[in-house]
Amino acid sequence: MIELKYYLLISAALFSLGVFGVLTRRNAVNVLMGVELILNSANLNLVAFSRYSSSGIDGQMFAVFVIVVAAAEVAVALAIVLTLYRVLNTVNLDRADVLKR
Amino acid sequence: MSVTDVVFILTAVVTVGSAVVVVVSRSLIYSVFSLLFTFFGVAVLYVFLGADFLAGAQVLIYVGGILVLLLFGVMLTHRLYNLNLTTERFQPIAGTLIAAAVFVSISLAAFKTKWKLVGDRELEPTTQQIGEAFLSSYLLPFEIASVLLLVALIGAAMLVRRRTDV
Amino acid sequence: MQVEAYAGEEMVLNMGPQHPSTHGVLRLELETDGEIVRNVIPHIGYLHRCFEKHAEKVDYPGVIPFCDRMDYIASMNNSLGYALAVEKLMDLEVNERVKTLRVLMAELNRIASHLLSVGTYAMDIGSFTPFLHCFREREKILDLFEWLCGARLLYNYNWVGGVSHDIPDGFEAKTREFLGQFEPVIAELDKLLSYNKIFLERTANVGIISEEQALSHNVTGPNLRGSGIAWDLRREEPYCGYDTYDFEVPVGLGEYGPLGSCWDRYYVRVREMEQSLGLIRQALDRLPEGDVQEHIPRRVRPAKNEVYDRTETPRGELGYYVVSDGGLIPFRVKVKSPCFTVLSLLPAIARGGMVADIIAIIGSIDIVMGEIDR
Amino acid sequence: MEYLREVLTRQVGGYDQLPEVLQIFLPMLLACLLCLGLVALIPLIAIWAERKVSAHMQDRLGPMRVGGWHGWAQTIADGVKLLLKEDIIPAQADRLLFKLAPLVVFAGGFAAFVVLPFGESFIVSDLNIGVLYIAAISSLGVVGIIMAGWASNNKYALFGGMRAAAQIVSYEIPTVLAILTVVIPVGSLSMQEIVKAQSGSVFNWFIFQPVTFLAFWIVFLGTLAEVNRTPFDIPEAESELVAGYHTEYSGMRFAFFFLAEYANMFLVSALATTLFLGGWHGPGFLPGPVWFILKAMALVFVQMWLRWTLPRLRVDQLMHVSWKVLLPIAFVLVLAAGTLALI
Amino acid sequence: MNLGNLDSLTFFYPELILLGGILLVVISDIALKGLRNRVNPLLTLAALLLALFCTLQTDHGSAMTLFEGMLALDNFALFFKVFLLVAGILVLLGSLHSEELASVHRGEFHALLLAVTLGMLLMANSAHLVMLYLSLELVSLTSYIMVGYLRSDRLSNEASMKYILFGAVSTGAMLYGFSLLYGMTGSLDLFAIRDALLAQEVVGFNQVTLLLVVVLTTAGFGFKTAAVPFHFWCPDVYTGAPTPVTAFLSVAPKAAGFAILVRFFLSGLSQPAGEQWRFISGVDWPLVLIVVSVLTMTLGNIAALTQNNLKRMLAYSSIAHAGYILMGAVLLTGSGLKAMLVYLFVYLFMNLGAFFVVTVIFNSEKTFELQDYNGMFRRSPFLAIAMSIFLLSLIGIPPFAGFLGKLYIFGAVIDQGLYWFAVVGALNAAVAAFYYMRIMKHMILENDDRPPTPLRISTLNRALLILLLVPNIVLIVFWAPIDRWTANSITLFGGL
Amino acid sequence: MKQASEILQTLQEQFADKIIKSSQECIQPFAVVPPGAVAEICAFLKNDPGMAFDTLMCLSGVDYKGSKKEPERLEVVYHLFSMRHRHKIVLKVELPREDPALPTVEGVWAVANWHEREAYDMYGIHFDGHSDLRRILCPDDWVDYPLRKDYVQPESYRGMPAAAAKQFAQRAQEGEDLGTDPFSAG
Amino acid sequence: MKRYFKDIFQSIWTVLQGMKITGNHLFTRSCTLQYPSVKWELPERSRMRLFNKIEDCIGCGQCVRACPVDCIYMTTEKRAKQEPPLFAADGTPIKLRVTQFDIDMSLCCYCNLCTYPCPTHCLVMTPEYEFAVQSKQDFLYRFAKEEPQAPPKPAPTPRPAAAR
Repeated sequence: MIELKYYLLISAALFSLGVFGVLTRRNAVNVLMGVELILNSANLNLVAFSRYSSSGIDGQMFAVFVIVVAAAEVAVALAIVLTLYRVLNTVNLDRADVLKR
Repeated sequence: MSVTDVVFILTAVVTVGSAVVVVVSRSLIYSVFSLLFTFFGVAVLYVFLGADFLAGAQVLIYVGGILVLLLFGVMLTHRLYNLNLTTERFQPIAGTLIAAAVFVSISLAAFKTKWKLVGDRELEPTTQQIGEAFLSSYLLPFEIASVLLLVALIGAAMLVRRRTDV
Repeated sequence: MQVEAYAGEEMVLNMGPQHPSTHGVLRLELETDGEIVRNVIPHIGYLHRCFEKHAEKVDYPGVIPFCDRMDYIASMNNSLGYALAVEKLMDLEVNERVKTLRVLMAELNRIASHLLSVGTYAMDIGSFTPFLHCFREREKILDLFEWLCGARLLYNYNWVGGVSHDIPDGFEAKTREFLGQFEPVIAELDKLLSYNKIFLERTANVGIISEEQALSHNVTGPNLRGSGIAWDLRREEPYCGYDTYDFEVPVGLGEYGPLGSCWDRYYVRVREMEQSLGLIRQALDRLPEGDVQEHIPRRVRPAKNEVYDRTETPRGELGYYVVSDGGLIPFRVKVKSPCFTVLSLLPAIARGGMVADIIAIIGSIDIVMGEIDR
Repeated sequence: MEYLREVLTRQVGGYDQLPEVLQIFLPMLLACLLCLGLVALIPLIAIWAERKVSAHMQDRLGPMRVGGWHGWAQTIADGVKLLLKEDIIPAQADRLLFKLAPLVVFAGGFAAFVVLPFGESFIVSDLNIGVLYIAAISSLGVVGIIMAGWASNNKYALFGGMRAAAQIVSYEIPTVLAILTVVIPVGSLSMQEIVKAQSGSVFNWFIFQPVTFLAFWIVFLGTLAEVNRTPFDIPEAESELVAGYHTEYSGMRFAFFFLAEYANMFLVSALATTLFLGGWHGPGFLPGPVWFILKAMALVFVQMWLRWTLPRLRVDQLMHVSWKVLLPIAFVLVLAAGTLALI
Repeated sequence: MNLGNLDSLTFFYPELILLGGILLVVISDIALKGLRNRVNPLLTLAALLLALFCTLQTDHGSAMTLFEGMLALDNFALFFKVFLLVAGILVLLGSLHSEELASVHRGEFHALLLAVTLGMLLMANSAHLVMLYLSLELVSLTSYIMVGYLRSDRLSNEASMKYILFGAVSTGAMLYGFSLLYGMTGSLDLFAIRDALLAQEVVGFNQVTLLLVVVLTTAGFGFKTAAVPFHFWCPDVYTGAPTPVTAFLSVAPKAAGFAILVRFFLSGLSQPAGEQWRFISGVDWPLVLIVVSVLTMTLGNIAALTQNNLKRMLAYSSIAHAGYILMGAVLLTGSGLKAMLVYLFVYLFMNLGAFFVVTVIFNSEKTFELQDYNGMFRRSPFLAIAMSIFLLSLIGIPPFAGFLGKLYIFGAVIDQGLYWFAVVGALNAAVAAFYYMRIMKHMILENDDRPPTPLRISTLNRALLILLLVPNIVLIVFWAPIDRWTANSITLFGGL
Repeated sequence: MKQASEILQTLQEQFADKIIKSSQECIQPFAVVPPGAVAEICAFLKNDPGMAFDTLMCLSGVDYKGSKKEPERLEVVYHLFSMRHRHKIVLKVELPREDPALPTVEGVWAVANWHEREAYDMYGIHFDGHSDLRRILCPDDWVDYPLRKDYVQPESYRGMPAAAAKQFAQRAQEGEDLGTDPFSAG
Repeated sequence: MKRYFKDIFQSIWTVLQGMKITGNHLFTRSCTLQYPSVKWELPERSRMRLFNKIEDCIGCGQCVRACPVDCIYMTTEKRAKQEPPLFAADGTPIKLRVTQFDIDMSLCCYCNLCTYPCPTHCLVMTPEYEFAVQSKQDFLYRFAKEEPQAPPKPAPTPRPAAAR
């Protein structure tokens, strides 16, 4: 029987890696990958807690919704990235700088 | 150390290791493909946690949907036939420090916090429970999620359409 | 059109010279935007064998084997055009049997050529079985030719002033037998391919050649008739006594989409096979007696003159411009190839379509690179 | 797997004296080997059948020499040839991904065999999310295909890979929806449960019930598209894209793609058999697994039949079929199935 | 009272109407090719009005939860529902004659507007972490699309991309916070969470973890309310988005964000004790929020000082206003909450008004630059005066409604004895006055050489401006109903 | 349908000074026009409703070097046909062998584009105003114009032998031991 | 809407029709010829491999002139008066000794033009079609029986143009 804290450790690692990705990457798609890592870590937490900390399956339900929302979010994000790419020909966040005057 | 432990450790190493590749690799394509292993690793962890339906959904949606979308994003926003899909890095030191701080605080929390723990439960298939929950206590979220998907569909379709008229 | 939705990354795609569906060694430089083709630049010349230079080096009969090799799918028709041009240059009249045999062979060859065109077109669109069914039939025609003159593909049959062989015994019956069993094959092809919904969807809406484009680009043959213009040299400028035969000129009707689409061109070919069947029957029925070689001159030496003569090959009007200097070898032979002119139209009709449409268009205009590059 | 373990315990003396690790792993290993054997064997037969079917539909004979009777060993000979062939990796290719891609594609097809119910007890693992598992694991193939297309550094391959991915992703939706029409009345995602729900007379098979009859065709077409068969074979349309995503592959790696393609053909047929054709049920004179394989092979034959009859669609038409034809019908069917279930 | 799924539907009419509206708009956009440009706005307006009507009709009596505890229906939620629907209607009307949106097809815009309103209504009464997350995502996702609505416009795209990336990260962080909270309490229901936290003494390391939860969740709510330090996106997005969308974002999702913040922290992390709330021992989350509030208003105001682009300036100013509003929320008193509601209510009219003037001027001038507003008074006195009134109101100068908001807020703060907090707020208001006055100076005092050509304003826009002006002027006189309404509205389910 | 003589007559009337020569004796009557006027005349022939030459059947170059009966020159021959009236005419333009140039008729008949490219490729005739005058059959960097009578085949092209290798028979004649007598052997 | 269903119906119907046809062909006789166990039966006029019966060749060179691709090479020398008279099979006297008669089959275009002018019909095309060899130079068929004496300097290649 694996203890709860090991799952939390993995999740913490994923979360901080996600944060690292978000902070250090300048490519929109890459940032999205970081976000996916964060969402996965949260999901892992939810499922782990659902197993160890609650009697129901609330955590799993939450995770299902998170997965669905993540899919929708990525779809919209990529649509925006594509549109931006058409206008700018880059997805590098630093080059999307008209707004920074 | 039992067989389960070994498998668990392996999964954990693969999951975290590929996640490291995701955020460290300079090649976008490698990032995306190693994300595949992260997603799979998480799905296996779900299986460990007895969430079989969720594991299926994770693979189905993350690998079959999100990963493919990301791949499309990578390929459509670069010169398609250019192998050097690299990405510039930005403030690696600050990023490392912040991420390390986050990791330390959360893992401390993970180890030191007194989580609410209920007694050990028998692993049982959750598919049916999830289905029932969808139609009872989680009916409203279920419906709202569908509205959300509808909006995302409308929005994404609108954004990628090229012409201004329909 | 919703085709715009398939736009994506812009890139240059090099299709050919070695590519399964460019019908020989054609190279297309496609500027694509995702699945959409923004521009097509054809590069030809990969099969250039200096036909015209060769023709200035050998005597008049010696040009005929080279003519055969231009459009190797329809050799009978190619050499026929040259023979007729030189006969015109020499003011030579052949006898009726030769004329009838020439019509017979030209029409058999037309069927063989159209079978290949239709079959490979099916394969381009992704259907393999009709291709082999067509080839099965084509082989039967080639058997006949081999029986007739000993060669299956490059016949050297039409000579200046006559033909190389008279038909062997039993040829007539065998041909009739072929005609009888071939007719249902066309009906089967229609069911299997022509009216198949997927095939219609793929072809009936793409590669539209308008009437003006067709005329300005001198598009001829089935491609022209696919655009709804009933123009056939066999009827308009009869040679070999075609005016004495009874046949129709099928044209595209635009039944399943705009007029002049790939499907129309394809279907004109199918209908032309039926017409050729009728022509062959009539030719067999009349077949007058005579010596097929009686008018062959010992030495082909036309007087100084020049002629531009054109015939209707399966691919359209094949023109020979022969200039004679009064010597034994032609001074200049220039070939106006029907595929050459129609290929020059490709960029105009392919622009804005999808990559798959390029394949459909190339297949439908039925080019033979040997004739374009000469 | 439980069955296998039982058999081992019963038949092999001293099996229960083995260490626990081995007791768990041996049946796993054995099951894996069996699966691998199936994955290797079925494509061999299917490839030979495809050659023969296509040949006879085109009034040909097909391979006749190798092995004697109707060239039955031709595929084996070809396989040997492919294995011995030089393994070429294009100079500009991404070597790691280029090598990984065939394995990923193959693994996707192979892993799905685990839940196929060949017979009442002939199933490696009767997961209670069996159907979901198949849908999920088959998406692995998409990733592999894109990987192959991209790693080849060839425009045609990339084009093919992208097309394949778009196609598989969009056809997965109506397919999964249509599968739901079976899952709703059965009330389980387990493959065995679904088969058991069709026991009894032949008319208990889902194909003989109105809603699921239509659903069967949607599943059939959708899976046909997912395994890239004509008329949905645009990712490897040889007249457009040479060979699609495996243009640059040769030798053993190509063999992997080839095996995976035919294994997938069988897989989707087996899935349809399980869902609609009563799985291993059948008149008693033949054992269950035989019935199962026969039915699946019959569906494979229909796939071949279609391939050698039809031209292929264009990309936009392909999407049209999925989004505007199959999807609405699938939605209606799911609604109908739900209503029926409520009644 | 907890209602099941079917029983809840009776109290769910506004949301159902909006849902029906979305579907109708989508269908009419596909089906009515010729008429759709006329029908869609009417359909949208009808849906919003009908929803507003139903909301007003809803029973104000006992608070209850709907849908098996997913939603909490109380007066607090009802206030926000009314508020958000009014905002929706005003923005819809304001968008009709906007030149920015004239170039694009607007079928989806109306559907998205309805969807975002629906999401916000749900945000206002979510009482379950899943609903909290879903409604927040519904609003976010829709706003991302709305911000990027001008597809061919580079600014709009950039803004949208920044918005979605920041949004995704912050909601991800919030989600992680939620998951930790779930681990500590074993429940996703806000009230159950509170009970669980009360049941177990939050001691030892659990305090740190709870602080972590507060910080992470504040990221999510702070993102919606554009509070420092989660405000990065705000100026860029407000500048890039189409102006009607900016106006909408600066008011409605912000208000909904406050609603969700108040509900999460008050219902979930503190305990009602008479007039005063008591936060659950362990972590001093009000202090966190006070710091956030001070930072927010100071940073917003200081940054606004140097801006020359009016949209950007208003963006920073709206950050500052978020700080004022937050002042009320963190006091843990009824009067603080009430002050916050009053402030929000007047903020709706003054901020929308200011943005609307910008929209109208952009329609003919195609510019957001401050210099180009020179001589506006001579060209259209009406506009200049209206703008001045909105700006004065935003500063909080007495005869206008903004004063009322500031009065309540500072009153509530001083009541609690947080004098330094009030002083910071007042100082900020003084700074704000400076840049608001600058706009007025440009419009009224400065002239350029060009001959003053009169600005054309469409009748609809003029009427709407007057409609927005009226509350700004009269509220100060008729403050009693507002007072009563807000006083009534501070009752949260499971508290006070 | 007009006889060639009528067409030549009309041309003579329209472009009196620009028709250098016309001949009706040969099989296909032709008119020789100066290089400068060819585009103009072609445009007239296409657009005049009585003429309506809507197709350019063929455009050929001819090199008359080495002819026993003709003076040395390059010739461009236009074979025109009217689909509407079903009559035809031949136009000829005589050009010097050095630096031949004449205006393009691409704007009149689109098909002339490729025909002219071929004439350029084979004879080096420059068509002024042509939109895309590149070599068409030969590679872009081919030297010299192959169909000129004095063309000498280059030894190699880009390092590849271009001239045919020595024939086996010649090598055999020189004493090399090649070839078989397959019939006597078998 | 009507069109939508009509399209679906048409697709299904035409697909079924096609399947019926291919299904029928499954049971028709195949037209495959099992080469090489079954050989292709060639008609007598088949133009495959060239053969020269050198005994009958009078060395007139007509075939050399007729060949458009110059694949026949012939050198002759006058037979001395004192040599015994030779006659071809049809009685034509042979006055020239053919010292070299080479046909380069790798160049031959099978046009059959060389066989027509042959006065003694000694040059014929045979229906023999399996004549693959290992090396291209083996396609040089040398028909002259006597070894040609290597001339002191290479003789000029006979070309048709030069012949006239």
